[in-house]
Amino acid sequence: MPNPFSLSRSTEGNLSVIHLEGYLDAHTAPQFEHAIQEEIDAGRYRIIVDCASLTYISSAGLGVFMSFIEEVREQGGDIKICGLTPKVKQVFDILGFSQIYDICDNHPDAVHRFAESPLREG
Amino acid sequence: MPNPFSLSRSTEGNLSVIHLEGYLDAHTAPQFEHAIQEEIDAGRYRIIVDCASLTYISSAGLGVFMSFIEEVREQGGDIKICGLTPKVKQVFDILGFSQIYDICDNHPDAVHRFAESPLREG
Amino acid sequence: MESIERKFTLRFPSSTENLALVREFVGVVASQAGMDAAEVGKLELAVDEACANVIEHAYGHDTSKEVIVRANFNDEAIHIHVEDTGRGFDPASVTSAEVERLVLERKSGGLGMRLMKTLMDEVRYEIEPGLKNELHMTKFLKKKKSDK
Amino acid sequence: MESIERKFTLRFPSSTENLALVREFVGVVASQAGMDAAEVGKLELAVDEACANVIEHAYGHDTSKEVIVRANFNDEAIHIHVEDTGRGFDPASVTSAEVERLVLERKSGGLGMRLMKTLMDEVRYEIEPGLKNELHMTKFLKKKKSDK
Ligand SMILES: Nc1ncnc2c1ncn2[C@@H]1O[C@H](COP(=O)(O)OP(=O)(O)O)[C@@H](O)[C@H]1O
Ligand SMILES: Nc1ncnc2c1ncn2[C@@H]1O[C@H](COP(=O)(O)OP(=O)(O)O)[C@@H](O)[C@H]1O
Repeated sequence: MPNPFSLSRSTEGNLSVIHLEGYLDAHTAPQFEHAIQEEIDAGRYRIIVDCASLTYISSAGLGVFMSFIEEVREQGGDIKICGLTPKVKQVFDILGFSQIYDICDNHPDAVHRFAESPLREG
Repeated sequence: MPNPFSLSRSTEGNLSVIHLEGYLDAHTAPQFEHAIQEEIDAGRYRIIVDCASLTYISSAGLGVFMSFIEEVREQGGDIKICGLTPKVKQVFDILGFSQIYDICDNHPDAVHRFAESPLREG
Repeated sequence: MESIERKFTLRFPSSTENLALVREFVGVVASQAGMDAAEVGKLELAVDEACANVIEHAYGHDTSKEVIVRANFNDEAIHIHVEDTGRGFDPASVTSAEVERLVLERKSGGLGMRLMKTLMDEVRYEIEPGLKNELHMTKFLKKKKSDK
Repeated sequence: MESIERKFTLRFPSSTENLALVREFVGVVASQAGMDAAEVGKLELAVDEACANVIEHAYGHDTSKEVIVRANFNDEAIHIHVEDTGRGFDPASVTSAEVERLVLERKSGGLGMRLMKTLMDEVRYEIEPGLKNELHMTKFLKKKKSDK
């Protein structure tokens, strides 16, 4: 297939960055879910999901964002989404995700947003 | 589809260059056939086919090379093939085309080969 | 001029691994039908959602089962049929919750059918549990100026 | 352990336009069967040649006809079946000429069946003209060290 899925993780200070690449569908969403779950288990609630290389998302991928956001915000953290391509952004918009999530243009913007609200409560 | 077919043509002195891109199969081979026919109709028998961007070839594509080479060589010209990727080269090799055609590593090599044998006879 | 119907069928084992193949298949057919890249993307998503539901809900991830996707088009529309012989369900009983509520309830699902209905012009189920469940979806094609 | 058979089917209108789709289809199935990129490429080529022959020779470019490609695999091999209801032919009567001779005769064809036989481990036709013509091709899979 042209765009297999891959996921990489890094930390920047107290921020966790998950970089998604390729397609996020019902087949690959469990890997993403697992990655977020590990951050939460490690007590890391300030998460940036970088979607600059994400070429496709279905509801299974959106469901991962949906199921964790409350818990993360309760703990004073957030999931900031950055780098959405127009194609992927459109799916977020259709489902009204743009109202619920903090969607940033790019990675530096997402870092800034965390800096602005160091103790954001859910 | 990931690699649609396209073809572009240029001239370099008395050489005609046909640059192939994407896939050459039974669907796209007629375009290639048409391009070579036009060169021949214009009395241009020194032809370089640059395959550096060719991702796929089937027997329909090979058949175009096969049907014109005698005529071109009879007229003192040649069809020189350059830039074959390993995948495409393999198909040439399987069918013994490498013995019949002058296959050059790259575009400059093909130009040199024509310079070496300015009046090659079939 | 009579509008010719072009018919394509893909049958595959019921596994999420094959959703990428389904999208490729739909993408090629939709491109041939004359859809632009944005429309093709939406159709791929709708059919992905339909097949993901069959794989997960109708067949409960039993990979020995088969999913059938038909994609037919003419000058007016592209028709998608997704067929399974699984559990079936009552589509009318599925109420589509607001994303806000799904978030509060920490749900990871419940968006698929809404997406399908938003993306397609027609969505209709014919359910015969264990025998044949069919989902019919239609997307009308934009008329081109160049068409007669 | 029993070797599970994975079965895929693609049906499409008889047009060379669809050969790219056939290659995508075969490519995805072959990758799932564990073939490496070079083997996948060869299988795509063999099936392309088979389908191009059906489109051109069996159906004479009548795009209202349907071509069926089945791709099944288990741990040992990948099996390809190409089915048509067209003209049919006697495969035994096709003698494969040397490329040198085809070149001298300025032929643009005559390479397809040779490629198929070179690329595949088994190639076998079952011909019933106008009813059902089937081509069966097999490629055995390389055993992986990690396999039980
Ligand atoms: N093809 C199907 N077969 C059986 N049940 C289905 C099917 N499609 C949907 N459903 C039922 O409808 C519910 C809502 O589906 P959907 O909106 O796609 O969300 P999700 O699949 O994420 O739960 C599913 O949870 C399931 O109970
Ligand atoms: N599926 C088929 N149906 C009918 N005739 C066929 C079929 N496949 C091959 N043939 C016949 O066998 C000949 C040789 O085929 P092939 O080696 O593929 O070369 P080509 O297709 O380029 O002529 C064809 O010209 C055709 O007459």
